[in-house]
Amino acid sequence: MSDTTKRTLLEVKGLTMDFGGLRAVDSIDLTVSEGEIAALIGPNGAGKTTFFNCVTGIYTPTDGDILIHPKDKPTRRVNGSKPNMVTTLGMARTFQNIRLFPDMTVLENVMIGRHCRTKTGLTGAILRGKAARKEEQEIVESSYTLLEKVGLGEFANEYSKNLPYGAQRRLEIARAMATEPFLLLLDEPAAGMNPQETADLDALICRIRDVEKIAILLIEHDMKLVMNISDTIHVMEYGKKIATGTPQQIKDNPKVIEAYLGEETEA
Amino acid sequence: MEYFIELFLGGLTRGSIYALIALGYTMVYGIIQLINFAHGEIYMIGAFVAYIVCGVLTIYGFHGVSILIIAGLLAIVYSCAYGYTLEKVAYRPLRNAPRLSPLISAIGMSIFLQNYVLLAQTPDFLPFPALIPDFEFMEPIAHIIGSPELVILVTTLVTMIMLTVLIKYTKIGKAMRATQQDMSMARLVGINVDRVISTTFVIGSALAAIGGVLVASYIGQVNFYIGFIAGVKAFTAAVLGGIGSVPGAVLGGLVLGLTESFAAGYISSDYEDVFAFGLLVLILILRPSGILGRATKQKV
Amino acid sequence: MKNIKQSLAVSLWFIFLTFPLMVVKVNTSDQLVQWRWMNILWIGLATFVLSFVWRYALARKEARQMAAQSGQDEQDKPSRIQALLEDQSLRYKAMIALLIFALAFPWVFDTYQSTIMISALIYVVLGLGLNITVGLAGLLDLGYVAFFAVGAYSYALLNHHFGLGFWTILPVGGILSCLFGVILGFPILRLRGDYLAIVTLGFGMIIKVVLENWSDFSFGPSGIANIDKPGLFGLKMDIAASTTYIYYIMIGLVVLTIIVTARLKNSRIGRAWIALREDEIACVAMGIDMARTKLSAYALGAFWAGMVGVMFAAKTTFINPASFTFMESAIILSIVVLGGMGSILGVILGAMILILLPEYLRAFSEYRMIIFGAAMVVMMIFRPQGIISNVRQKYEFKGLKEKSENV
Amino acid sequence: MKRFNLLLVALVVCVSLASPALAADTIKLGVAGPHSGDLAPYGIPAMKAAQLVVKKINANGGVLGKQVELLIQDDQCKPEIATNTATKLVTQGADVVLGHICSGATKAALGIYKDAKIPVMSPSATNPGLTQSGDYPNFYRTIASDDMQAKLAVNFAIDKLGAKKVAVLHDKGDYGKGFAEFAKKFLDESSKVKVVLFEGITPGAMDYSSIVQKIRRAKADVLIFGGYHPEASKLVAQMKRKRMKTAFLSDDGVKDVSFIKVAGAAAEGAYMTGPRDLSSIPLNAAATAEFKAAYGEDPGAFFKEGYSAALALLNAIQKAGSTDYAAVTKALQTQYVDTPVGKIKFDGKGDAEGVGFSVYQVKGGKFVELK
Repeated sequence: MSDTTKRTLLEVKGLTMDFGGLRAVDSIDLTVSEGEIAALIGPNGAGKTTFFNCVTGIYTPTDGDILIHPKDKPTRRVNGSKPNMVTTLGMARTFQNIRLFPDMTVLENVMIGRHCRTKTGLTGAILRGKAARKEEQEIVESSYTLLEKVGLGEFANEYSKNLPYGAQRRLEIARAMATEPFLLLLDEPAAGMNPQETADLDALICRIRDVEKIAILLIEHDMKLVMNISDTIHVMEYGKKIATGTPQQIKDNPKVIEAYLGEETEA
Repeated sequence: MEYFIELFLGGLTRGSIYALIALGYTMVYGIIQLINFAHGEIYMIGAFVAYIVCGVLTIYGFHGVSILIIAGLLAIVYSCAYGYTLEKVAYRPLRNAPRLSPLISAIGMSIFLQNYVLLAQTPDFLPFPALIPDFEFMEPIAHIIGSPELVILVTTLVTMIMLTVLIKYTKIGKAMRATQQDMSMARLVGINVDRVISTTFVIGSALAAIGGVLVASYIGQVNFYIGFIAGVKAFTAAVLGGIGSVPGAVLGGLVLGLTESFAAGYISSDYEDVFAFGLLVLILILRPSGILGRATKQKV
Repeated sequence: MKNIKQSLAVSLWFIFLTFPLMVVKVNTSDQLVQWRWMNILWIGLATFVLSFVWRYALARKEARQMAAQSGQDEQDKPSRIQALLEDQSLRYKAMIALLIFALAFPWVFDTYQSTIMISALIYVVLGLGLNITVGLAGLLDLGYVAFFAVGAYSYALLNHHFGLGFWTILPVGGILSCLFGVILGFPILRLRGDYLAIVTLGFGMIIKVVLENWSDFSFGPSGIANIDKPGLFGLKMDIAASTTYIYYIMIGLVVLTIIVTARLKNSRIGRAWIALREDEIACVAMGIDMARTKLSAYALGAFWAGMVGVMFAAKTTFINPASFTFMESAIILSIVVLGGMGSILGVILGAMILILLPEYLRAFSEYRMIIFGAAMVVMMIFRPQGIISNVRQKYEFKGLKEKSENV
Repeated sequence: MKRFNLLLVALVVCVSLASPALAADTIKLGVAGPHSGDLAPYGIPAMKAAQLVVKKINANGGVLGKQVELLIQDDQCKPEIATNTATKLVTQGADVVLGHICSGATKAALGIYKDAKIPVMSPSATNPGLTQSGDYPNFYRTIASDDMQAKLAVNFAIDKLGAKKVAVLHDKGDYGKGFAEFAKKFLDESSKVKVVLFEGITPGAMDYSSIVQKIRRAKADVLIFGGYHPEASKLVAQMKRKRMKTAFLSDDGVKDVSFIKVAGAAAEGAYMTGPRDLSSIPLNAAATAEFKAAYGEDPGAFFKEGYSAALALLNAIQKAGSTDYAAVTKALQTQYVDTPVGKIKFDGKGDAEGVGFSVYQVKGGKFVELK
């Protein structure tokens, strides 16, 4: 599998986002291809999460193009699309500060993810016809399968607020996967995890790419994890992209060392 | 033109009372994100205490200005005491409860206080003495603006200035602003958050009491129910201006008062409340966090 | 000893607090002051005793919270009532018993009891309807009574002008109300939490003002009288018979509401509502259309209010704008919150308690509202989750069961 | 099993609550009206009147040799509660009902009494439709209806005050708006005056300065207001403050001592319609004295109407010789009875013959009847 044969899934061109006078993201270009794990790194406040928010429709970018190329469907520009549209089109995300639905069970959290792929309406829900019951059964089963995949099967009926921290992060991933995305955007999935949990996460992310065939774009501060699993790394600083390359290239890039790794050694 | 000026001054008078009460809502909301539904009742209690004190003093032979001062002061003292107790009893135990709980508690407190006054005193309307004298020099323009209106406008202005100074320059003011920005951070830097919250209630109550006494002596009557209507309107004003913002509450009060006055004057008072709430909806559609409210981008 | 001192301080404070209002009563026209010194004693004694109870209750509540924090399991352990509720067989038995009781009610008790029960049932449906909007979707609505008014007036007006019957209008009233919900819902979709609260409160007031002023349409404040009671194949019924008939229609409506809301709660739509309540941003990021979900919650909540509004007009045979005040909205909201947000059983209990209790407390009618207000506060402080807290459905799987049994 | 026991207990409690008091052989007089809440001042005097009447009649041997029993029910003036109280009175076996107080509540309750064939007499519900629509054959009242009041007020404004331009305001309420609409109708019928303003004011609003300015701009020489005294006293106070000379003319809802107390000096010179002065009727003086002796204060609103209604109802039963609906109806419509509001009987629609209104003016802090 050489790079040329891979289909591009997400193509961002010249993305810019201003907050008042502050330019949080400054003409960023970035692509993610099929079967790829891409990482977006950079010091705190570099504009990574803002970039995510623009791509997933939570913010409307000031300038630039966000194009997605879903399989078997025409290319679409998603600037300013509502977040739910973006998710329906096939890009799902997790959040930096976990945003689960605390008073719903673990299973129900995942079932929410199935929402945009199912269609029982009000009448269906009230009458509970055959089609509605079948779909409900399908939702429960597929959600449970996903839970098992992230290793949370036994907690299915717990309230999500009662899960340990690491499990909550994994649940967020399962919930995002339930929307059947072709690209998964993970915002600091390893934050707050202990080494063992991080190692599990490492394996999980790779499994998602390899088994589920979902490409991944992730923001992460844990360099070990990033270097381990990424195919491509993009580095941001002060809203600008300063480097792109394989882990090895990034490690050797003097600009990156100065901007990012340099800072870390000082810290 | 004269008609316009009359309506304008009428609206300004009404608006400044709204503003005085709205400040209480906005300050409390700014700090603990609670719609203090019972705030209108504090205003009513202020007016009622003033009525009782006036009655007693008049009967025991006091005169004029001394009554005004004593009644005003006692109204403020009691309103503050009620505001303080209200927070301690009905809201403090709910500091970490689900968001709707304190609101329901506030509605309950509002019903409680209304009926408390009804039972302890009377459901009737009572005559409130005209504490504000008619000034000689106002007589030529009395048909445009009377002495009470003038006193209301001046008092409100002075109160606002004092409040601004308090918030901007005093230690407790700074603590209040810090708590508003970030409660846990304020606690970390050694601010006694509980005391700040209590103080906020006390200040808000004092403002409401001033409003209550002014209104009661302006329109000449008190009743246990006056707090509810004034409270709803003042709360509307606070939201209009951007809840949580002190200048917003003042602006919202004035805008609301003027809108009502002009709507009643030029269109019809049949739909006075419709105009008030229509304006609110309109402004919130255009600016979801009110005129001066900061658009708080939720952190994602 | 310390406690006594503290309570003494509390009671002194309250004596001070209540002094002008409780002790002094002036009669300005006759220049008389009435000093009711005895009240000091009562206030002092009552607050002294109450402060002990209060402290004890608060301490217990705190202890419970501490326990819950230290051991997570403690928190999960459902209360005894909840454990009872989850027992399937018992639940069915209880449901059947309740249904039999409900059906036998008009034959056991007199007509007056049935009328009271109809009132309570009307509030049950209102509570369940508002529960969709507030309890499930988390959209605070302080003007819910507006939809109730829409339903009541649709029946009253259509009946008055066109002689349309109850059964025709029952769904029409619901649907009209529903449309109203959507129309009102649109402009306020962007608003959050407390802003929503004040705008809905405004809507409630606007509806009332319009009904009062637009006399050509609504007959103004004098209202509409002689609305037809529900008909049964043109049979003529006396009060007792028609009350019983309305009672059974109401029971039917309540059962329908319960079934529908229970099904919705655990459906795709219901989950979307709850997700919206829990976290709006995460909810849309999971592909849920916020506008649609919010509007559907609004419209469905309004639907029940409309239906039961028709019922209300048919029961009282007279309506005027004075029946649709903010107080009603506040009472319905209290039913939902006191009963337990999102919990169907809780809301039913809440409605029964809030509506029936005052009926049977007529002896204390003067003190009814003050007790009502105080109860709301006390309830929120000591049981903020309501009488019965909401429990999510549990799903069972092959494989999972054995696993959990082994653990 | 424990649960079922609990249910059983609940059942027993309910039954015991529900079972009506064992019916003794008495004449049952139902009394319904607002006895709690903010409207209680309008309902309690009539209730106390009924208590006084019943006490006196029972002391004198009762009606038809039976003691009279009072069934008192609070309707809070709310239509939906009024239907419940009406049902309760019907199930308790009330023979006649004195009430309700508010027109809305009365309308809502009447259907139930009608079905149960119970005559109802209100001391205070003045809505014209109650008698004129013909929908409520079982309804009577000891007070005249609003349109009579409005007619009187309008004639007074035109003939005595020489009004050319009239402003008509109301409080958007059932009573006030009804009165104002009738006033407007009668004014429009006359060619001598023009209605320059017809508007509703918001009860409980903080002030009425804009509307007062509006009246001034319209140069109205008379203001006719339909509503109650709290709004009226605010209006007159603000008009005085604006140094306006517009005459203030209002309805019976304003003719309440509270109006003079609250509005004080501003009330001087205000006109209002009210039931004819009855102080010359000996029974009226006696009833008032009775009330004062019992409660130590002046009776409030609708006391004498309530007293009269209780007398009229019980008298009709006495004259009819039974509590039979038809017989009582006949007695009410044919037999004159002496009451504090005069010697009355009722016409076919239910209005009392011989009850009327006069115009009053506030002079020296008192209501003075203008002849």
